[in-house]
Amino acid sequence: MMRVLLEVKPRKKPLLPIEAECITPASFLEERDLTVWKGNRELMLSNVFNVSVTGEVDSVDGVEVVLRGETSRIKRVGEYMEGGRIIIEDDIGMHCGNFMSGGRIEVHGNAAAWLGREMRGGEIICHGDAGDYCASGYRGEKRGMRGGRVEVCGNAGDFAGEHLSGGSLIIHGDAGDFPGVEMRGGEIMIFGDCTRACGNMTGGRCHVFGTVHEMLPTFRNMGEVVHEDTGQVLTAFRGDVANRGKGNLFVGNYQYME
Amino acid sequence: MKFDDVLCPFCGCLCDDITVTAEGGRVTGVDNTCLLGTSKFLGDNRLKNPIMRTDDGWKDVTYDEAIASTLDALLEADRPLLYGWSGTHGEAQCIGVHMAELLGAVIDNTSSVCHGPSILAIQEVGHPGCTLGQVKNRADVIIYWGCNPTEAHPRHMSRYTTYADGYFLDNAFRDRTVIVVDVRRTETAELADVFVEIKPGGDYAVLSALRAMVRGRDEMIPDSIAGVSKEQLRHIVEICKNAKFCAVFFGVGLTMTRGKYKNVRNAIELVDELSRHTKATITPMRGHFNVYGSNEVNTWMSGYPYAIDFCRGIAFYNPGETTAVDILARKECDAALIVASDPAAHLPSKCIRHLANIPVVQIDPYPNMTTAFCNLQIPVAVSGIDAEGTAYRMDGVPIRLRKVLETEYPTDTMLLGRIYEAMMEVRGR
Amino acid sequence: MSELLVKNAYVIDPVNGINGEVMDIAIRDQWIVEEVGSGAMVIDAKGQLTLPGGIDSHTHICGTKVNFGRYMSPEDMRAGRMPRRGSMHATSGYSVPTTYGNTYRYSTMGYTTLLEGAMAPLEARHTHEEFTHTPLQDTMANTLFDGNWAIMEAVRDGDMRRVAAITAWTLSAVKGFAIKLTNPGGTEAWGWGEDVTCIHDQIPHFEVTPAEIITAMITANEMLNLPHSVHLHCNNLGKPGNYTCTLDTFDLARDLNKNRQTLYATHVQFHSYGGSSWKDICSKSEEITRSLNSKPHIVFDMGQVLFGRTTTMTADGPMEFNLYRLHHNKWSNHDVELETGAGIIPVLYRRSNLVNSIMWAIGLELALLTDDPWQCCLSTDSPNGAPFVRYPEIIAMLMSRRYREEEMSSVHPGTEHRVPLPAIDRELDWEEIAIMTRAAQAKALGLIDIGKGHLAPGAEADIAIYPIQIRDVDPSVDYMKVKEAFATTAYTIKRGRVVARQGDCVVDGINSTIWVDPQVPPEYDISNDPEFVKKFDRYYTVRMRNYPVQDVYLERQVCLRPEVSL
Amino acid sequence: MRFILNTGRTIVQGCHVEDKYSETYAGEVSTCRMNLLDMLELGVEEGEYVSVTCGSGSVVLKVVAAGEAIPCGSVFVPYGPYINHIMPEDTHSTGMPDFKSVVVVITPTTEPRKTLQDLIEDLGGRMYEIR
Repeated sequence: MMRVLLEVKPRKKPLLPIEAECITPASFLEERDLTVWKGNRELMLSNVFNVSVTGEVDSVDGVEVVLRGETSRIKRVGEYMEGGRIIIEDDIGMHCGNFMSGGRIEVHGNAAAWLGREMRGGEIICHGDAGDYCASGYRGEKRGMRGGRVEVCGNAGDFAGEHLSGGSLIIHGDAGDFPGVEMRGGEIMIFGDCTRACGNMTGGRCHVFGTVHEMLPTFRNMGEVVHEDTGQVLTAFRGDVANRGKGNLFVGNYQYME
Repeated sequence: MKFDDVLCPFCGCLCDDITVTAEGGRVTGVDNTCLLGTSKFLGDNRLKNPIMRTDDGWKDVTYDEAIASTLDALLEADRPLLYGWSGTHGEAQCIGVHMAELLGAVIDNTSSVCHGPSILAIQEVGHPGCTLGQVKNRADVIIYWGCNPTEAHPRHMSRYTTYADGYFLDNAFRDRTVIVVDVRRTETAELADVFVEIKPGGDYAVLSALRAMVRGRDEMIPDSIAGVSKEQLRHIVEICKNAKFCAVFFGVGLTMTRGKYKNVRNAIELVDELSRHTKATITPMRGHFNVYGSNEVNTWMSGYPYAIDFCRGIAFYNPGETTAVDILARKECDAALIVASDPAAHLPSKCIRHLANIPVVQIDPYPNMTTAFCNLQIPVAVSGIDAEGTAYRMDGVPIRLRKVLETEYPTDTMLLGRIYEAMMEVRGR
Repeated sequence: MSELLVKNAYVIDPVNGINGEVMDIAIRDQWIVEEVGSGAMVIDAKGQLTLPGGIDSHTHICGTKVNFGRYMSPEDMRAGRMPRRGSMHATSGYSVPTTYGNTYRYSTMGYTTLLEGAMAPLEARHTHEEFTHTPLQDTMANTLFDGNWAIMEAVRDGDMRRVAAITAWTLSAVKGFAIKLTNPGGTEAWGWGEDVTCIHDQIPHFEVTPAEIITAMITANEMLNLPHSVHLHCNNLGKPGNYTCTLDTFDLARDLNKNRQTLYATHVQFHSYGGSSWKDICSKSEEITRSLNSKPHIVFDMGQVLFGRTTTMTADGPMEFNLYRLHHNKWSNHDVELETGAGIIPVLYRRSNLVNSIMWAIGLELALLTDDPWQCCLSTDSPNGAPFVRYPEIIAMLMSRRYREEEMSSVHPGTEHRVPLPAIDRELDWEEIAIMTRAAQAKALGLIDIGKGHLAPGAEADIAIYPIQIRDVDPSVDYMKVKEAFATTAYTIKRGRVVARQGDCVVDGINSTIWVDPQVPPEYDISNDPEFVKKFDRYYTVRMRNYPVQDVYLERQVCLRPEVSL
Repeated sequence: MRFILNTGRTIVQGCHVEDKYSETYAGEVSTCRMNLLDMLELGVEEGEYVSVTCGSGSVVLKVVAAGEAIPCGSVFVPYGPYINHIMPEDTHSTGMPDFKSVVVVITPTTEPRKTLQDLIEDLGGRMYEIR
């Protein structure tokens, strides 16, 4: 077991974002200089963090990276991560876990936008709220998240699971506008409320146990079903008919606009 | 002196049939312009020379001092923002991109608060469009959705649509059906054959319903959507499907409401669906006369139309993260260069507060709201009046801006060129 | 004055009949000369393969639809990003790179001259703006006439002089290089959402057929004595069974010019399909090349397809719409008033897909079954068949049967029954490759006289030195070495200066744009013709005065002024 | 009362974008156009003032009667520094804030409308006196 503790040092311009895609468990297995970027300046990792490493391992799965301090402006942590663990004690900046394919990220505070963008595998747990575009895709790309699991204990912002094509996204609180928009596969579970769920979906399954406000008129009502795990009665919809969609949307309550 | 076929440097119509009379270093008369164009040509409120903010007011400085001060502000910054660009010509915009690349800056243009969402939509589904002459010569159905040309693009209807002569139309005005969709009864709506009044925020749902209805899924659509009756929607579907050529124009009514690019995407996909039945096109009503040019220039230079972050040397693009409003509101830049636009008049106040707290250089011919928030303003020649250069009309047609006045002011190209050269001296090649 | 001496070059220069001689090349300023002084800078080529600079006679690099390909595809842009480095600007993009991406990648592959395949006259200024930012190659633009109203009307009236006069004025106004016809008539029909199926369909409202347009433009081309011939993208692209349309179109061309072909057919791969549907599509490369072998007055380019992700873009709007209906990905279309159209969609060519595999085979077959390499230009119709950076792969496959067999084993298994490729033994040699990548292009475009595509004294000093000793390499076996060598030059010399070295571009450069200004007598100056002017004013949305591309857009230019016979 | 606020271009605003320190510009971009019925309900007359409030603050604007052109429940304000004083900066990570279809609360007020100079100074700017 190797434990890497990264404690943020006080910063002169604390609001300027830091890009730190080098923070992955695998990076600390090799002996190499790690650098991060503050705007257009490249800095040593140790310029921004107090770095302490304890223990030794030979496999990435034994590495645990802990981020401590004001990390809400640190971007791209855990990008392309393949194994091991990252624990973020407070909030985390944008693009945490981009392209992640294995391992586990745990965020104890809130996560900014694009949490787990284009994720392939592994697991992200966010104990606070997640920003917009949680578990989504890249601009212009047909497929967003393809595999793995993202669980948000608080609320998620708008466009959660946009272009989702595999894996699962679980939101315990509310989701914002357009969760599952353009989704084509995979699964979304929303335990709270949201608006305009699954616009233009073509495939996949989405459950909203609360209320969908501004329910879109182009989903075909297929009648009521009992959800196996919770026993809750949900209304089943199929759509989006605007687009020959074959997606399944199950909702606790729904209201059309007006 | 009289100049014919001059371009109007105001809106995205980029009318090129203006007659301008100039005497004694001033424009004294214009013909063929709309009110917006007239006010621009006849306006006379230029800043006389560079001005710099001091502890207790403003002082005049020379161009040399201004350039030196600009260099200091931008070269020292860790994350400079270069914003604006839609009110200048393409040649200057090119230098802007090179400058962003050299500085490691973020470069964004005003489309991020105009048709940026339309670009995001196009990046998801593409854009079935055409030049405006196609519409003028062929279109028998015109739809204006979420736009108000009578106030924002006053000659659009007479040059390109409703009232324009067309090769394939005997009587353009009589032969065209005009549909206006909006949340209020605008003056444009008064000119329509069919006006669809929609509840604010209801565009997406209505567009989805129309798509389903064009596909023959009429039976599942509820009787009323966002205040629009199914009957009226059915009527519109009939008009569109029976059209020979259906041209949709949309404005910031779609891009500025909740859902943003998803509204536009839905409109584009409606046009895709209609294309299976008839000829259909869609065109965003671009605002500034060369905002589209800025997107074009950015794209061939950097690969992306706007919101490009060169901080890491490579071009990174992610509107929502690398767009001006987000960067300013989150206080993520530490200096700004504003060129040919007025963010302090058009961005939310939180963004402007950040501008007030960082070094800001503005390059613009006129005193404007941003003047009050910059440390330095450098006046330049006005593109299309005393500076030449390329501008791209809302449909992508590039035309060369003409020059009707001689001037002492440097053009944007000259001034930015000098700043860029000086930066190269410092940063090296 | 600057002087450069390239020593010990192993030269293949097909135009001058040199096929593998070790020699020195003397350069003064931008020209190749007999000899230079002792103070000249010396590059030791060390016996490496030295060819005239590469010429691409059909590629899409600059202009409205190319830029729209970038604009709509951030996912493609992030695939090829490089930071600013030395004298190189930042680049983005894989299948549709930024202008700097294009110019650097072509330059490091030894290419020094590029023909943009399609420019809409109304939007020509855009193409020229992008040319300015493509500094390491000389550039020229095919100018679209496929749906030009004034020309269709003149063709209908049978007035060939008027056709020529309109063509001359337009080429000169927009600073274009050659006549391009893309799905002639089809792009006008697409203005109504329709298309033409082949050369004898009537075009709605204009009472002419594609065949009449093609024939008239070939005639006008010769009347204007243009350096290049008509450059034709045939009707009915990409449809099963279209080869008969292609053969019929080839039959329209007569041998009218003793210096060059009278018809250039582009991306013929896309026009060589048999069968009646996607289910029974098959290769008709044998029929097509049989026709070409008997018609030395037709030159073509391959339009090779390679597997992978790319973007398709063409003025052929209706074709792109059909493609969109197959792929269901994003679709852009851009019709241009009174002139032409354009469509763009991203595609992914898969080995596991039978149709894609057949397309791949046909391109290679066309090159291997054409007897005379001077008739066949190597191309992918970049980026339509594949991005140009993959040319080295095509070269290696044409030179190695073994490589082709290896590739064949991983394509769709149904392919071999529908294509003749497995039975073709031919392996092209170095000289044939040199012809198909520069000499044939120079001849077909009519550029030899201005010093392109060869290395004799008087030629422009555009030279590519590839890091390979061809006497030590058997391309049929060492095809990977061939591929590697053609991917990155040891030196690319442009206009007498080293512009690229082992993959790095080392100067900023300024391109020259080559355009034609036919010397039309005043009585045929169409811009004085009241009828032409009246229609222009009434139906275009741009004033006639604002239409021509101003000189300022061409920082450096070569204007060819052919004497016309009207 | 709750209203849906839309902002947008007007001819007068457009004619003065290069003349922003003019009285006409400030006058135009500090108007709030309402349906007559809403004015009745709110108890305001044309030319009187209202305070418009949303998440990020309040601004005082002058009421203009818009007849039937604006439906009940909606108001329209021309783009400019007045209304942007209160527009929310959240872009939902799209780059574009909500400039249209924003929920606001409107109450009649006797407070004066701020001058441009006040607005500028509130935000930390400094007026430039045109010579």
